[in-house]
Amino acid sequence: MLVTSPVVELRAPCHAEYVSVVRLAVLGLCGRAPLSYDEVEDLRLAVGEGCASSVQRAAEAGMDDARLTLRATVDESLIVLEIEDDVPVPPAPEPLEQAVMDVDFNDQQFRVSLMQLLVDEVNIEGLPGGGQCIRLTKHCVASDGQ
Amino acid sequence: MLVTSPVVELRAPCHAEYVSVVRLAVLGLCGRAPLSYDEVEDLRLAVGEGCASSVQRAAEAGMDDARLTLRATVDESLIVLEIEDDVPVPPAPEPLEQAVMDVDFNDQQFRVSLMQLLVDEVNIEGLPGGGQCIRLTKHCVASDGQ
Amino acid sequence: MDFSVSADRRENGIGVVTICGEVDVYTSPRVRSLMLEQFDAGSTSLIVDLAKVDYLDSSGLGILVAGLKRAREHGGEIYLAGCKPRVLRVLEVTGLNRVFTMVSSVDEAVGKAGGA
Amino acid sequence: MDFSVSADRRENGIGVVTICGEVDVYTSPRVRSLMLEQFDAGSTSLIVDLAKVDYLDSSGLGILVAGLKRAREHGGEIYLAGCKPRVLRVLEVTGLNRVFTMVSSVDEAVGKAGGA
Ligand SMILES: Nc1ncnc2c1ncn2[C@@H]1O[C@H](COP(=O)(O)OP(=O)(O)O)[C@@H](O)[C@H]1O
Ligand SMILES: Nc1ncnc2c1ncn2[C@@H]1O[C@H](COP(=O)(O)OP(=O)(O)O)[C@@H](O)[C@H]1O
Repeated sequence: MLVTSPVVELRAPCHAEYVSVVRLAVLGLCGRAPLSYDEVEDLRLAVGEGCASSVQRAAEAGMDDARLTLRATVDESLIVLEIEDDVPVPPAPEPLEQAVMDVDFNDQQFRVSLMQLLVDEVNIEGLPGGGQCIRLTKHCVASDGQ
Repeated sequence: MLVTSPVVELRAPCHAEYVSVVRLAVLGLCGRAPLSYDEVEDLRLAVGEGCASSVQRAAEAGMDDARLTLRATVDESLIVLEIEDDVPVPPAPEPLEQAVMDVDFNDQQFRVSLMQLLVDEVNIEGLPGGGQCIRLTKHCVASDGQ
Repeated sequence: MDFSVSADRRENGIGVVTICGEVDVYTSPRVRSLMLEQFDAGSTSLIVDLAKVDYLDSSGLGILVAGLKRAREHGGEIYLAGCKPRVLRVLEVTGLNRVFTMVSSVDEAVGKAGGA
Repeated sequence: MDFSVSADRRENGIGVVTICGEVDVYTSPRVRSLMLEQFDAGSTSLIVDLAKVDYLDSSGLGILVAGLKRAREHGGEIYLAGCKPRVLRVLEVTGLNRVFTMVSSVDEAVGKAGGA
């Protein structure tokens, strides 16, 4: 989908405490893009959800040494943010032990829905060597929603 | 000097506009270390100087595709921040065309002095493949200055 | 960058949990502990003071919703006080602003709660 | 994150350069341009309003010092107005707080400069 090479890459341990570092980097990266304050904050929230999703999968897999990578391509008209981890994706979605609530807010699907509400496109794919990549796309031209 | 492996790594184009992204990441990284507000800000400034030094060398070398890497190891007692670039280091310091001022504030040596005033240790070494690495070390224990 | 949560109880037994900073996957467990502590201490309703919260992610939402569920099971309520625009945004986008009782301040919530 | 510089001139011909945001290797060229514009427009002295600057690196220092040199060559002065603690810190650490004329506000500088 993209031909441009990623301009900024941030690698960190796939632990909850590093998610705020990733979010701050997004703030720095998008701060100069032609986006409103709210659009930048939406991106920051979407990236936070993507990272939280990786962190949760790493914790569930008991993977202490998992790594998280943010890859960002930011230009005048398009922002692509990829959140990648190396946590093996379980073969089938695990049954939720709790079906009491309408929505489980720690459910990965809920995070995905939230990301979809915040950016223009969300793509999730498994990586050949295990792990997962969430790609968030945001178009910068105002009122160009899709 | 260090045995721990770098925990966070940020790669960006070696251009002036990305220095603020690196500084924000440092804020995120050091925000939870046992440091005062002023100590964190000093580190942020020191890293900014290190990056500016790389950016200036890349600009002087006309290297548009140069890359900048921040590597950070942060623990309870020690913060090590490495700023690395791939800009070939000129064999000998180039003569400054302007010797009118006592200090040239764009002079790399001035940036180094400033970094030395802001952190506990500054090490600069040329890399085998060309490029340069500035290593900034800050001890977290209060009044343990050296 | 600094995050803190504190809790105290009002005369009528309602618990007040005050949060400062960003509520995310790292910090939300601390919010959860304090909410549970307040329930365990006998509060059926809680006021969560979000006036100093700029960021709330789905981890935080999950904990608030879990709290709401627990409160309502015991005839109580969760009041979200003083939400800033960004926090309101997350609540609106998820429709949760219609699920919680939104109030402008802790005092308004105390008034509404009466002898909760 | 937003950076801006603007300039205007007071009655007595002194130029005022107002900066908001972080002055670093990326933004400092814009400060330099506006300072030069003011000199070219005939100001011999400049007031640099730093009240909304949180960050100033050696690139910014270099431009201020270059401006000071140019101002003094023509019998003028550079006033640094309203420096916040972090900016003061950089000036102190480099000893430049003793080289510039430090004032608390633009108005104080205007008063000091008189008919500059
Ligand atoms: N993150 C969450 N998202 C949605 N529901 C949750 C979450 N955490 C807990 N719950 C649900 O909310 C209810 C209250 O949870 P909890 O506060 O742990 O109290 P308890 O374990 O005493 O019932 C439980 O039924 C639980 O299943
Ligand atoms: N970053 C800098 N650090 C130190 N001195 C500088 C810097 N930039 C310019 N100078 C010096 O300050 C003086 C004024 O520079 P400038 O404002 O470019 O005016 P001009 O070129 O008209 O003399 C010059 O002598 C120049 O060598």
